[in-house]
Amino acid sequence: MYAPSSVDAPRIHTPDFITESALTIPIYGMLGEDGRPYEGADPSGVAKEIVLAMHDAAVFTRLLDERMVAAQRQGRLSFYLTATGEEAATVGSAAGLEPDDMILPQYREQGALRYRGFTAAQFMDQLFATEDDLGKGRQMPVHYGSRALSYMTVSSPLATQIPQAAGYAYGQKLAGEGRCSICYFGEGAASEGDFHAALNMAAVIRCPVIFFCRNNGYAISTPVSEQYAGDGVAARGVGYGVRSIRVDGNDFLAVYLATQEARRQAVSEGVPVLIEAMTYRLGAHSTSDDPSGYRSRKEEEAWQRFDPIARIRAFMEAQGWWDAERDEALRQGYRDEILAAMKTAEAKPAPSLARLIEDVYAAPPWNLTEQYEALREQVRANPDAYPKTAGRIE
Amino acid sequence: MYAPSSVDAPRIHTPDFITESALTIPIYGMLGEDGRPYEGADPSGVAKEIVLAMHDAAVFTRLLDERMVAAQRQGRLSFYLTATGEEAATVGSAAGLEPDDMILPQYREQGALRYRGFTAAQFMDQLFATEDDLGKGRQMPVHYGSRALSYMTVSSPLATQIPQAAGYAYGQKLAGEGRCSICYFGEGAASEGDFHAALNMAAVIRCPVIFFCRNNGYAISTPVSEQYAGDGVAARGVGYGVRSIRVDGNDFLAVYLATQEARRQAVSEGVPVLIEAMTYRLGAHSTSDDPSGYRSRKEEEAWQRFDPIARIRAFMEAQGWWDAERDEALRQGYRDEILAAMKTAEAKPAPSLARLIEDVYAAPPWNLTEQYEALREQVRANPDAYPKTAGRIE
Amino acid sequence: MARMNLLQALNSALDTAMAADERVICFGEDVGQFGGVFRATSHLRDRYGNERCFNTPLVEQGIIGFANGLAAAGFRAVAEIQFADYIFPAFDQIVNETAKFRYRSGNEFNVGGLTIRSPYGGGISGGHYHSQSPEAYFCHTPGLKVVVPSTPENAKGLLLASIRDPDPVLFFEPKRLYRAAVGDVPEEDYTAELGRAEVLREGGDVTVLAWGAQVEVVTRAAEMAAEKGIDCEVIDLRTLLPWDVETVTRSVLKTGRLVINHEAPRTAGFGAELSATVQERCFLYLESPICRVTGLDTPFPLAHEREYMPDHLKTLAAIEQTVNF
Amino acid sequence: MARMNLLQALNSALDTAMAADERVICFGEDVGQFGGVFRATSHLRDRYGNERCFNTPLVEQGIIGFANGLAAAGFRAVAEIQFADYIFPAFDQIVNETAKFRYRSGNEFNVGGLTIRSPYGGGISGGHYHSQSPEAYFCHTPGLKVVVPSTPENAKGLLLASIRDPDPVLFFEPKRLYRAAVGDVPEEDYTAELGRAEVLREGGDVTVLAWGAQVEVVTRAAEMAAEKGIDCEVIDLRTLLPWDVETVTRSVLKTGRLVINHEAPRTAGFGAELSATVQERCFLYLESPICRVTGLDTPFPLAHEREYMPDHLKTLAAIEQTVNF
Ligand SMILES: Cc1ncc(C[n+]2csc(CCOP(=O)(O)OP(=O)(O)O)c2C)c(N)n1
Ligand SMILES: Cc1ncc(C[n+]2csc(CCOP(=O)(O)OP(=O)(O)O)c2C)c(N)n1
Ligand SMILES: [Mg+2]
Ligand SMILES: [Mg+2]
Repeated sequence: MYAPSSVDAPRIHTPDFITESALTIPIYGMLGEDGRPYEGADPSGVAKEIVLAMHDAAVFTRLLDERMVAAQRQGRLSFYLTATGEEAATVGSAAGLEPDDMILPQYREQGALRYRGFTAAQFMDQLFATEDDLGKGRQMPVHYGSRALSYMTVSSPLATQIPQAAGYAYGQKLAGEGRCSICYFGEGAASEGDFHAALNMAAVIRCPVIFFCRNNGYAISTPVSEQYAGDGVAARGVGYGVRSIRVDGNDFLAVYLATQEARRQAVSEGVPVLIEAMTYRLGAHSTSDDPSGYRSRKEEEAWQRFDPIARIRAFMEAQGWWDAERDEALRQGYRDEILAAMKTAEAKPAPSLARLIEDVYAAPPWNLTEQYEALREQVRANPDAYPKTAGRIE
Repeated sequence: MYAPSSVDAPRIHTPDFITESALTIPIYGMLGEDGRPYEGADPSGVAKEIVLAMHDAAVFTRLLDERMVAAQRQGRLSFYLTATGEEAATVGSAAGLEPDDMILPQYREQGALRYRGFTAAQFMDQLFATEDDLGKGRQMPVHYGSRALSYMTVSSPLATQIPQAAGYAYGQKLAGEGRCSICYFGEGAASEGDFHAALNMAAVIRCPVIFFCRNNGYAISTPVSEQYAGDGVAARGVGYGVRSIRVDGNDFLAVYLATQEARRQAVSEGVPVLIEAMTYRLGAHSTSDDPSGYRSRKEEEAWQRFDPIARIRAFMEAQGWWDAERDEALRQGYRDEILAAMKTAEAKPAPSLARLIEDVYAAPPWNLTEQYEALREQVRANPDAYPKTAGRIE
Repeated sequence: MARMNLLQALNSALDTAMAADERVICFGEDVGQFGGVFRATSHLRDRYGNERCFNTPLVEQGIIGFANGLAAAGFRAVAEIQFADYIFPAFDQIVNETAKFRYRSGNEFNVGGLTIRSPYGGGISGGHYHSQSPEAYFCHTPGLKVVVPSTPENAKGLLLASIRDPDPVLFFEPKRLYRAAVGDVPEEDYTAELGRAEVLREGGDVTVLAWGAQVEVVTRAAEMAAEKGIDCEVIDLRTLLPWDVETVTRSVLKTGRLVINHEAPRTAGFGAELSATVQERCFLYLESPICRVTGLDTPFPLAHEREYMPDHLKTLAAIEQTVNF
Repeated sequence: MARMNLLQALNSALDTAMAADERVICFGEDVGQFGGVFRATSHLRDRYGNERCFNTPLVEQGIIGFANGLAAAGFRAVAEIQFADYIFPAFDQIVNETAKFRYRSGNEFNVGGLTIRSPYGGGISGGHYHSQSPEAYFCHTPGLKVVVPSTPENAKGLLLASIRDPDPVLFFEPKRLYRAAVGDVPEEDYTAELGRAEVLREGGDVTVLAWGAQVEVVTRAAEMAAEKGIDCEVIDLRTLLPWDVETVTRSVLKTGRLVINHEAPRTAGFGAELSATVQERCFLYLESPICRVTGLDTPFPLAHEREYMPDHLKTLAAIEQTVNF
């Protein structure tokens, strides 16, 4: 029975308002700035292979980001978006999952995708919209997706994936195969109505989903001080009855362990969990952006010091798992691989014209068939105007 | 500078999730179930005239509700919706404001409107969509509105008024006249994305608005246990950095004093405040609803005991401000007035045909003018088919 | 066969779908224990359990977001939006997500299992927000299918077909007919093909086209026209996206005249598309302008609902005008 | 007069409006210090303070909800939606609230002071979600005005008129022209009348109609047609709701032929309404079917953007086909 007036909530007789100071949210961290474990932090739960694999994926995407920003500046690519500085958040969390847990990304989670095994060639096919792109060349660069890797295709409208993750996870629960979903989003996207819908629904309907917020300080030019007035995103979880944790998002070990624990609770109890990873977007929002218009070099430099890759490398070296030589070999190998893959992709043709009307529906209805026929004639009649497709019309 | 990793938030080194038990929200109450002030509750801050005026408005709307439900059953009215049991929440809060503060209602706040002075005739003109309805007969019954009384016209889509209240209040702040807005909504509506948008925006942009949630246990058939999993709506305020209070919504004094204090803070500091009033929808959702399909008589009866009017009456009688005779006189007077107003309204004509195309725009464009001309001919040619308007076409 | 009203037919369709396939999941505001405010989901929770038929919190954008995710996971999500007037908070999830899911992923993922049911339309004294006919908004959105039944019998068949269709479907239910339309409905499992219009009445003078609750209205007008010696061909469109251009143009090529009726406001309503396409294809055969009988370009009114509606009288007048052009 | 590109003209309009009336308030995602991702609101925060030009949190439904409230309070709220593709989360606030505010209250309240600015359209390699042209959705919504400029000069005049108009206006900015279109723009305060189309080129053979960025495309097609001896009358619609039926029908009564061009998908695009209405009014004068040159009925693609777009070549082909019907 619903009877709040009679529940044993404490009574007060003066109108005292509660404020955010009613709630203190600590930060969960394993590694200090220098990469050394905090006192009381026990890193032994993270296997060596996991650490190496996380570092590997992080280095790959860091190099990919560098290469593609350069490619965009050279005019070889229309658009790109780096995750520089956020690798611990995305790779560390992916590592904390099982490989067939579903990932619903925002767009800055190439680290998670790489951890799952997306190849340099696959990245390039998407970025250059080649005929081998799994997305058939239909979306802007960085809108990756792969069913084989349980990585839902990126969609630009912000926050739409958050309630979708609740629904997907509910399906996983019904299917009873012990899987869960993770949903990434920025602290900016967490202002959208879909965020609210998702957390509340997931809590009420009991969906095994990990809501993973990358709080990187900015939504394009908008700093968190103009995004919210409360204590970040983790503080909201409590209101929804969703267990929440704030974690140092530049600390691979903490992100990994928090995600692993979140997964355990989500799957075993069938409930949602919220993780807020505090990090920083070291680069521009995207290649269309120039941060000098809204933040200081000084601030950026201050954050360089928390570089997650440097911290995990220091940790690895202290453990005797890594050294400069191995590091250079890894990097050079990836640099070469990435460059070669880019050249290959650049040389590939675009998807054929027929792709344009496929997949709107399972089968094209009359209007699309007719429009395609007319277009084919149009391209045939004006091959110079449509160089991407004119050469190979079916 | 944004640097969460370096702020002095406490650090933890095990992944411990926080839950809703991290936050305890007490209930602010002045009067016990029997209408006697709690120990430690000081009712002297509420003037006798205010108490009498609140009681008066509550009794009026209680009787209006009774009369109109009967009228709907008799087939005299298409639809009605009572606020029975929630009078303390709506009237008490309206009493805590200044008369020219803006009210943005959901739809169950006839108590607040009556407190502002809406007359029996005005209620009836809206309910019967007469030619004198301020809303020109365009909306369903209970969609009241009055610029003179600073009561924004009711709109059925839930929660849309919540971000609007933030914007309205921001305008009041810019105008600098020391006014604020109050926005009413149900705990069901608080699940909508617009709620989230509103609270976050109001907090960030600093809007002097009181968000007033009537938590009456149900959204049509849906109990709060299927609406949210956290600790009600007040617990969310903290996450937005909005000061919040939970109040016994069936206690006129507590609601009044909480609203008065909320108003003081909103206006003097230019910030939003959230009030969650715990109450119960004693009647059906509307005349289209039958609660026996989803809740027990027993539960309803248990809540009868908290009837806010009975409690305030006991308080008034204990103060020597009220007695059975005065009560009966008040009630009989209102019964007569309401019945007479209803009969008058029933006899009034509908708004004239021209109203149909007015106010879509400030001035009707060509398409509406043409459509109106054609319609006028149509009505002229078939007067029997359009009895409401055929008699008096301009 | 059983006598059913349109609501019962829909309930029977849902029941049939859930019995046949355990991946069919129904949810929305008040659809659980209560069975929906119109009772379309009555008894389903009792029969199939709370896991497969449940209440959601009150948030349309969440309902459809959740439904998109559930459908992407391979389920047949049947989401109810309590009134079509309240579908707009979910517009982004429908237009930017549902409609583009398969295309944008290159068919790596799809939400073909999604069906969105929602009561639409006027004639119930519902004013602005319990009367709207928003179909045209969705018809401008490639990737969606839009279906509107008109009788208990086709309601069941079309809903079953929609739930099983490989594409996401918006299924708008004419609530004015929920209890008013009664007819024989097969109790067994059957589907009605999507994308097919139905010729309800053959005639040679003028084609009259409608969908949903307006089918009854134009049928009545056609009967009145018959008394005046005008021989109408009446078509029930049933699926709006993709619509049955063949049946419609075949009819207009024969009659040379077309009257389209819909409740939504005229400007940019779906009647405009039908008119534009038909004149493109039947230009030389048209003997009079294609005529639209529609709601006015106003919000849906209350006191003047009758005046607003494209009723049989206005339709009859349009038929006569078209024939006598 | 000054040389300005379209963005600068818009910035000049906002500056002019804010200088003239302190009740003009500009806000949206990134519009404050940064001046908007396209820089349309550059310098406004510095000039008029953070109270009158500010960033909002990232929530379109909140931005328009807030804007509705601010406009209801008597302000001239100028809300930016960063891309028209992201206007859909605000669809409910626009369609159910903005559009119906005055009507439903019997004019007790109105949000006439609201202007929603948003860059729309393709041609910038933006794929699905940075390319859409959603104007038709709003044109089906009585209570809204919909305006689309095509040059720096009319952009400034139309935006100033929109901000001051007593009705809420959706102002869609052709982002492909933001920097590409450069022209002479008066530095002073002036307005261009809403609801008026502009005849850009007179001709007797066929009327060619477009708005926004497509005006340039059809003008180019008309020039190519001229070389082939076809004399096009080119009309820039400028306001889509309410549209200038008089100018358009006058032209078609003269030419007997009409080609409509828009970027949005064909089905139920605004071209359908124009076609339907023109054939109703010009039936006996039409010498060939009204022809639509539009985007395809697909989500907006990336790799095949060129193929998708209703370019000058497709327009030219349609002109020839229409004239040679
Ligand atoms: C619904 C919607 N509104 C606006 C945008 C434009 N936009 C793209 S990214 C972005 C900022 C997102 O910030 P955040 O969520 O913090 O993620 P981050 O970029 O920091 O990783 C904006 C406003 C969008 N993509 N979708
Ligand atoms: C956007 C929207 N969705 C659904 C509805 C239908 N509806 C009307 S009232 C209601 C329940 C509201 O519950 P609550 O907010 O708790 O207010 P209460 O009726 O309890 O006062 C619903 C679902 C609506 N009016 N608007
Ligand atoms: Mg961010
Ligand atoms: Mg309620």
